[in-house]
Amino acid sequence: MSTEPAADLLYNEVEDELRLPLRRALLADRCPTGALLTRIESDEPYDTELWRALGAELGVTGLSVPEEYGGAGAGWRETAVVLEELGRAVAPVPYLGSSVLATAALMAADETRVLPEVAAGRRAAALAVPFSTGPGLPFPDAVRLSGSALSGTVTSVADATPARVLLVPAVGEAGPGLYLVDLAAAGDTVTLAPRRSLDLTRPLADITLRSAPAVPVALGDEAIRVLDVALTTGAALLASEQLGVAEWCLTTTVAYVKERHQFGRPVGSFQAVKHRLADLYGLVSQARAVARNAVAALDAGSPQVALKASLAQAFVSEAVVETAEAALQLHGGIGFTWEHPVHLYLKRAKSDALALGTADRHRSALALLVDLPPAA
Amino acid sequence: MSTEPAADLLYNEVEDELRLPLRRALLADRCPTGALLTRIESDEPYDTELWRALGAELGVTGLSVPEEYGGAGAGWRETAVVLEELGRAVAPVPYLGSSVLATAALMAADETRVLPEVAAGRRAAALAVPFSTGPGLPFPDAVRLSGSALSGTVTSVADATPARVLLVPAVGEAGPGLYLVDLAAAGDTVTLAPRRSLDLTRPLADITLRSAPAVPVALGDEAIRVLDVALTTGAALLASEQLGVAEWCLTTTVAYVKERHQFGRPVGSFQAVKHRLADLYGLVSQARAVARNAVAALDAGSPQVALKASLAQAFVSEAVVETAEAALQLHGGIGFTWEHPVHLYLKRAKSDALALGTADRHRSALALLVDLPPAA
Amino acid sequence: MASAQPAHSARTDQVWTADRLRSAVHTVVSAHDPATTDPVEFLGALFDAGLAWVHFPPGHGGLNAPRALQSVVDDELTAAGAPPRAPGLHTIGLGMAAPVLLAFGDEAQKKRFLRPLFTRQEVWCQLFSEPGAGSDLAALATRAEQDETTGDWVVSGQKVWTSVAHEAHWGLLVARTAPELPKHQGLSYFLVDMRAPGVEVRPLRQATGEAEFNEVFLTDVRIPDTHRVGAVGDGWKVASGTLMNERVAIGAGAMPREGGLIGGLARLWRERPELRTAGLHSPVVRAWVDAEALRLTAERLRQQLAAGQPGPEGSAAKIAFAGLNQRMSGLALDILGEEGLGYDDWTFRRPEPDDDFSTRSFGFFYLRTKGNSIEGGTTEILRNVIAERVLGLPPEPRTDKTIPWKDLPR
Amino acid sequence: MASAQPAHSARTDQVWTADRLRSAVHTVVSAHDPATTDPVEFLGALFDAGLAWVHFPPGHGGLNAPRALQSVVDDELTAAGAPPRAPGLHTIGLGMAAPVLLAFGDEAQKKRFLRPLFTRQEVWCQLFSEPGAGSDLAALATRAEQDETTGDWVVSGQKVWTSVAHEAHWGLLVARTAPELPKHQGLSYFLVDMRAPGVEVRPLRQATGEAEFNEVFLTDVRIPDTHRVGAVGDGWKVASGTLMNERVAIGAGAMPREGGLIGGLARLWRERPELRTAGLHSPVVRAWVDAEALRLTAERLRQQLAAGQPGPEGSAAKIAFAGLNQRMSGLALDILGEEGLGYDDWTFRRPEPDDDFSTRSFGFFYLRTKGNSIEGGTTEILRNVIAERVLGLPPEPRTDKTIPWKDLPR
Repeated sequence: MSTEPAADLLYNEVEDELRLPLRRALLADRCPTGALLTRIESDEPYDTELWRALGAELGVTGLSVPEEYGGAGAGWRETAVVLEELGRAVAPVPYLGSSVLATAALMAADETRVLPEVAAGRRAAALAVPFSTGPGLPFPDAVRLSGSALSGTVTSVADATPARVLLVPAVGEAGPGLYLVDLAAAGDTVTLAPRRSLDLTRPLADITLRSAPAVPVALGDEAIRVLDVALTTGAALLASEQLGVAEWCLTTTVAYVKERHQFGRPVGSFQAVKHRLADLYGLVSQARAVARNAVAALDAGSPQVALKASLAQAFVSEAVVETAEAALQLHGGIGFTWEHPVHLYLKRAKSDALALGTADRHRSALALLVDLPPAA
Repeated sequence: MSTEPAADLLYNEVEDELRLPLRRALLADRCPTGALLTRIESDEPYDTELWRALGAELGVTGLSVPEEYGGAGAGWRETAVVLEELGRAVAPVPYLGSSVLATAALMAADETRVLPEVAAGRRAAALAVPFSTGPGLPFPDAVRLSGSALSGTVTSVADATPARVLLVPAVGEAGPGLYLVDLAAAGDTVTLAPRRSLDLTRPLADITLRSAPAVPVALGDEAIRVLDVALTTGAALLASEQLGVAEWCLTTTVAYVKERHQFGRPVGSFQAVKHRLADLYGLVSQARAVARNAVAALDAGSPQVALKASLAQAFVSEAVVETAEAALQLHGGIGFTWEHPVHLYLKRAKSDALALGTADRHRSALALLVDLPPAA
Repeated sequence: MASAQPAHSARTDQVWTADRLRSAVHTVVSAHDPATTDPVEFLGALFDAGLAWVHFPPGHGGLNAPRALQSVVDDELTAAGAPPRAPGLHTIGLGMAAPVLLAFGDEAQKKRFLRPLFTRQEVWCQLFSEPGAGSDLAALATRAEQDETTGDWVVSGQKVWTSVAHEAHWGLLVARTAPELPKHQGLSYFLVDMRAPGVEVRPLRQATGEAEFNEVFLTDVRIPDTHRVGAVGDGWKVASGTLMNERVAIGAGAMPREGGLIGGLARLWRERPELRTAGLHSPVVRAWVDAEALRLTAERLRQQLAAGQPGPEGSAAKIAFAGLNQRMSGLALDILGEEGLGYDDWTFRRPEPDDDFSTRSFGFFYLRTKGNSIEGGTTEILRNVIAERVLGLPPEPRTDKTIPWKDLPR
Repeated sequence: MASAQPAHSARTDQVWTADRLRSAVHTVVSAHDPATTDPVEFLGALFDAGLAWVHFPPGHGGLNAPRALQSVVDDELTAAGAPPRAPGLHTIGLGMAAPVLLAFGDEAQKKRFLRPLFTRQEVWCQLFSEPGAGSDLAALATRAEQDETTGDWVVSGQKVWTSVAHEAHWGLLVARTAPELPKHQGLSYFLVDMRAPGVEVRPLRQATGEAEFNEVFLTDVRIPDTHRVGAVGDGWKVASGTLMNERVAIGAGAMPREGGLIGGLARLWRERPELRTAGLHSPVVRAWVDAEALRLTAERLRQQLAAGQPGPEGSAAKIAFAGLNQRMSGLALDILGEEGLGYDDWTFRRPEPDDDFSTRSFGFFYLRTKGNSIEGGTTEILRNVIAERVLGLPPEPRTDKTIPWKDLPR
């Protein structure tokens, strides 16, 4: 069990500079929680205006993509900062689906035909796997290739509704492959059925393909590798979104218990409340270290990416759910109402914990990577 | 998963009447903790005077044994009350080894030759298995039968030092058997080597037999059954001893935090301390219900004894360790010293959690009994 | 279950024995066949025979008999085919309004309210909690001012977490009549007509999407002084009596093994082997162990109550149940994985009384059980209660009990 | 690591750069070959060259150079083959006495104490905690009364949890000089000769069987007024400065993966496959995950310190480390089963400084780690610290800060 030289776990100046305009100009102004509560039950749950701004105004939809392919030529560290801020706002934009999962797949496959459009945020892309799919599972066979057309149904795909391009894992006679489906060209051979999702700020949909025209992006073992890279990248980066969720929960709860009075005292002066928040503070600082560690490994192309991504998911998923659950409890009655946004964060926290592999599955994966085998 | 009619989980009048003289006259007077600290490092860690009194004065060493065999003709419910009180005092007497484990084996085997002496407490008996052995394991083969003599070493036997009679599981050419070894007759064919044990109030010893003369008590499948009955009975009743340990920890800690002042207030007025003790109170009340449930099943000869014994060990072992650990913490510095008895209770709590099967092993056994199988 | 000792009524020499009560039940049942009689009429007959609450006074649904004999009546009624006394909509009426009226109401109030309450003709709700007064109920701000000319009370304020307010005829209301006194001393207790002008009931939507509870807005609602219960300023004393009755009502019935959420979790594990993982097995078995331990604890509590030795374990059991329910529903979502990402119904609606709770998704339970550690006393408050009332630990230093309510920091 | 900015000494115009310091080290090392020079002589030469603590004043082991440049000296010394600065017996001297003397000592005290402290000729211990003053250190009762004729202080009381007291020449003592003042105001700080009449050191046996610490009984111990540090009544201010230095010392070094108890637990799991069970796998992996998360948190804290942005995560990490160590050692016993019932050594003895901790049993660690959540600030106190100083949550109402110490309830 060798330790790599310690990665830089801090935020660098570029990352700090990225964070402020995002938090101030975009999320606080354009995505207040009142509007969010209205939006999620409307016909258009995604915030297309915010998504446009992330691409056109701030240029953060393709941070990890080289400049020659229309990206910012930055890296995953910067992407992670955006995810922290989007998590902090439970912003309903397809960033994780398009700028992380689909982009990671396109880059791993050197698929540059649609990459510039995706990187610029002009066309959102989605990786057509159930959102619960983590790395290390058998290659999905829900979609079959016949000729150059795909048929089958993929359930519970995240960020599929706003997507114009799908990346679909499918199995044909020649084995597994990853295929590009242009929805403009596919017409009614592809249909999307929204699902009611626990996380109201990240809609899911079932995608059905009926002889949908598709072009191959990666085939055979390469398709397996590309899908694994995309899911591992997603798992590593999801931890940063989760961190943002936890930070909102902690910060908001601390502020609330300072204001809320019962028994003639701020609720936050009661030792039981203070101690619980102190423990959550510890949990969130640990989650931050673990999330930064995973992102640094991605960015550096470390051979320990899988280990560190699983470590991050194993730790952060439970830490964030615990934080969100405590946030609701410490808000008391108001936290249990629909009008207070804390339930949106709880739902995001729990859904994120199921996304891209549960903590349980990541622990199992990690155990093998660090030579702690199960009982025979 | 049928539920039996609810057993009587309360203490009846006979049990209440048994408890008071035990607690007052014997344990408080004869077994104060100062004396205990001296005794455990002396040459005679067992309190032979107390043991004699339990037998001759109070007649509680054979509560579960029918009167015709020299017992009190009461039952396991009453035995459990004695165990609670002995646990509350971490009294160094071989009650669990002799009056529970060995007595259960003798009764299950209808072995009445030594039973009256054992029931009266005149001769202590020990079941020669490692104290960690729980029900459901393969029959022990550490000792081999050759002719009518036993050879082999059994490690970590509890309450062996004061025993005059051993019940030894052994394997011969004809298969498993349970054998009686009279130590007076065995002479130097049996040697006992004390082990340093974590629980200072319950010494362990390794028993080595070198062609020790033995008489069979049960053979073949009957030996397997008898051993299983003894270990299941032990596991069910151990929960009552553990309950006594937890009750001492809770009561003593509550009293301490009422007296101990820091910051001009009783430590017990701080909410963090109060809430932790409130949770421990809940845990101890649950432990009591579960322990009584196991004892009631034993007493009634319920077919669910194995289930209820494993339930008790799965729950109580962890609850009691948690209570003892919290007791040490809530005593602060003084709790970490040798002079304060709380460490004796922590050591008993943790050792009892390992004894007669860990909570983990009992959960596995229970899972099969209640049809919650592991993943394939 | 029946007491062997004779009981004397306060009014006469009459001695109520189990046998005499059985015969009284028999008389009612003979005259009003429960199978064919209109429920209101049947319940009215029971009330008039003094069998509603045998320990209540004659004329008010009782016979001044020992309370313990009520179970004889109930068993006999069940045997005779009377419908079970499931309170449903009438939980507050039967569990809180009736005992309060018995203990604190005047003759006229008992006469007016007890019979229609028992016959289920009038539904009751409870107007206690407020946005600013949750755990600290005594800090409530709803104001009642007396109109000196009519003697009426004019009430304004907002109440929350009110079950069945939209169906209720009457509300049990605590309001502040003297803001210049310390908070516990300035409260009074009223019966408010929920159909009176100025009472507005709005559904209160929860994290689950639906609205089990209501907000009630009171704007210059007039309450006649005859609907005040207890003396002016005695509101806290009356309300505390009511809350105690609420606590006693918790956890009274025996539960079968695998009752409650553990049943659903165990079924999920048994019926969906493809979802099982090695790592989730131990948490499932632990949940089973903890659920069974709690079930046995509740059973032991029930046995103590039956033996006349009520134990204080109830609050501890409620804390543990809340935590366990939250843990089990979260674990079920972990087991479900992809299916756990979905939800069954976000519709903003009031649940129907006969909604089949068992058909809801684990996602619903995951959210709904978050309320278990808030409603009916938060886990934090119950821990205080156990620490102080059961373990005798000292209270924290407090100042809010002595300074005028209007001067409290908030 | 070296700062590029020039630093000016307070006394002269001299500018200390990394290069000049390296050359100063080189001068010492050339004159005193670390391989052959007696350590006391070598350390004395370092002290006299101002390289003990470069930010201390000239003549007292320093050069008035920027503190950040100390690492240049240390790196250079390591490169030159000087032994590492492992404090061992001198932890209190180097970590607490030196900074206190620098900040609060007078010239004579610095002159007398700093050099033998640095050369390891004199061992120091800390006499703060008392049986009645653990978490509430400011409540301590050890009394110091001034002899009006000589000016000496006469000290009586009992101190506990004192490491190396039996080896120490000097003790850092806080004692009460004014019982009639509120507790923080009536304390003074002294340097006590541990070999003086009236000082009795007894080993304090722990739950593990051995005695890492001592009790120190002080009976009419005379301390000259010249050994008072800071003004009379400033004891709390001086002690707080010392405690802060103790906190900074925690968690400074980088740890390799599987450093600490997790290494032993992981080895146990790997090397003893016959002990593995399905149910214990997940707890072992969780422990690995939590240990790695804590290691990364400590590493991130170290990076923040190095970048000049010290973070407040240290207290939270200490809480988590204590809990994790307790959990891991208990888990190891569960894995060991029968072997976990045993223990390695109950002998009442003082551990030797070179005892190999790693050979101790998991039973020893199970007991020893119980102290982790008590020593160096209990977990409860550290949670208060995080809540109030990091999260800015309001303190609890307190009265003990304002009333005279002698009137405090105890």
